[in-house]
Amino acid sequence: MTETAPLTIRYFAWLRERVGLAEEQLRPPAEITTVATLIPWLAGRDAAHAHAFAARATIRCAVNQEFATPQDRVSPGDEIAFFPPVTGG
Amino acid sequence: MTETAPLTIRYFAWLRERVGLAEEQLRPPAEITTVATLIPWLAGRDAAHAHAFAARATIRCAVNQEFATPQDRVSPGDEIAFFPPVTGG
Amino acid sequence: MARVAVQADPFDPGAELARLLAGRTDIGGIGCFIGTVRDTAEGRRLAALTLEHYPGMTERAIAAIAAEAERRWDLAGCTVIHRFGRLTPGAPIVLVLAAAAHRAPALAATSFLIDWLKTRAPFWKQEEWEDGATAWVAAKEADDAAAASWDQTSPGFTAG
Amino acid sequence: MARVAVQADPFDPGAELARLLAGRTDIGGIGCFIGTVRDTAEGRRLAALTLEHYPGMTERAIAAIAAEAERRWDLAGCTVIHRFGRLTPGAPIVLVLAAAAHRAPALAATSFLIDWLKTRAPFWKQEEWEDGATAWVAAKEADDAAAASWDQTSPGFTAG
Repeated sequence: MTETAPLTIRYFAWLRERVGLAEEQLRPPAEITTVATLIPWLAGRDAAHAHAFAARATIRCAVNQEFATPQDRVSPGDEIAFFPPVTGG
Repeated sequence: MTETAPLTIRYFAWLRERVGLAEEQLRPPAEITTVATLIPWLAGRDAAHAHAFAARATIRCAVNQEFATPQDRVSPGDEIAFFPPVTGG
Repeated sequence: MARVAVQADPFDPGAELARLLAGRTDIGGIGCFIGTVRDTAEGRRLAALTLEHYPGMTERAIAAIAAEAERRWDLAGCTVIHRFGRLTPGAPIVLVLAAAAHRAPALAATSFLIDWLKTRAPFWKQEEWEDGATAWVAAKEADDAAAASWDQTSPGFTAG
Repeated sequence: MARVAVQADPFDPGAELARLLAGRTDIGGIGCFIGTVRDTAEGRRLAALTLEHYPGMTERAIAAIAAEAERRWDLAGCTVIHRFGRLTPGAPIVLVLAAAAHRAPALAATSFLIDWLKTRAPFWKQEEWEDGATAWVAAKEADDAAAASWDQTSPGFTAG
């Protein structure tokens, strides 16, 4: 039996600081198929993740380095990033 | 009896080419007191001036190096310039 | 094709301009914007600004923004260079150049590029004040409004 | 106070930018525009562009335009350099720089300065085509409209 590829989850700015990690490899259960379902699963991992995802309205997401919406799909092997609204320029 | 100071009349771009002069010193009669009265007096000097001032709607003027209107006054010693609409930048 | 660079090092605006213009005689106007670190933020003295970014996505996002500018205006070329890392007051952060046959598209594309960079390129600024305290800069509603003025589409999305 | 120069020689945009920024930490954005000689005009190949100007009045007019920009926006500095004489395709004609604490006034002032320079600074362009023919460039209605968009006042007057 082959194991599915993990998700690479990346965090930036204050999300990175709150989670305490810049990146982690995770295999969520099969029913996690969208950004919208991934977020509460991540938030439920521990207190640090819960704190990071508490202010959901100010969290943005990218799937495979493209800005994503809550409805966007999440598949094994994808790179999913969470971060605050961008402030470059 | 003291002679009044002449006007310095300057021409630029195609006005300069049509008049055939970049600059001339002139003493118009006392009744020439505005840009509006100076123009027909200059146009009446010779064929070159008449040709230069023929397209009056496209001629702009400056008095003492400030953009002027037909109503602006012209006094002895003033520097009066005539030119087409500007095309710098 | 736009020239895009994301780097810690300073950039040389004169050299970038020369590079954009080299051998070109079809350009009538070049618009340019340079963003620099200001020494105050909300009345407090700033010691430094640290820019974090998302390597890989940043270059893709900037290239997409530049491609959108090239789709909207007939540009002879454009350049976007954005720095990351710790920058002190007076340091240049970002360079935008847009060249076109006429000034209107060059200037419009320059404004568009910096407005979209502010809201669509994955950079985050952390302010470091003179007393040593730090804070992440919050996105400005004014920036979202400026970016949105170029389009009907929203510049981001809410995950929650 | 703005830096204004009217000269036959080329200018160095990088050096002008460095001069504007030197020792400053209160600047957040610098807008810039550079106008260059294009090799075509109405489909004909251009050999050169000769710019005539009104020495004395030119400097005064540009200083007045820059002062108006400084009155309308809170600028940290601005620079206008305009060349005259015979310039060949690819050559830079004009440099505008406007620095401010934020990008919006810097970019707005840059657009304003070039729009007003086009309609209020006493320069006249003569085109010289590859076949040797020459013609004075007529003022563009689009330029008048762009300049007028900044104000209710007319950019010129009709003498006749």
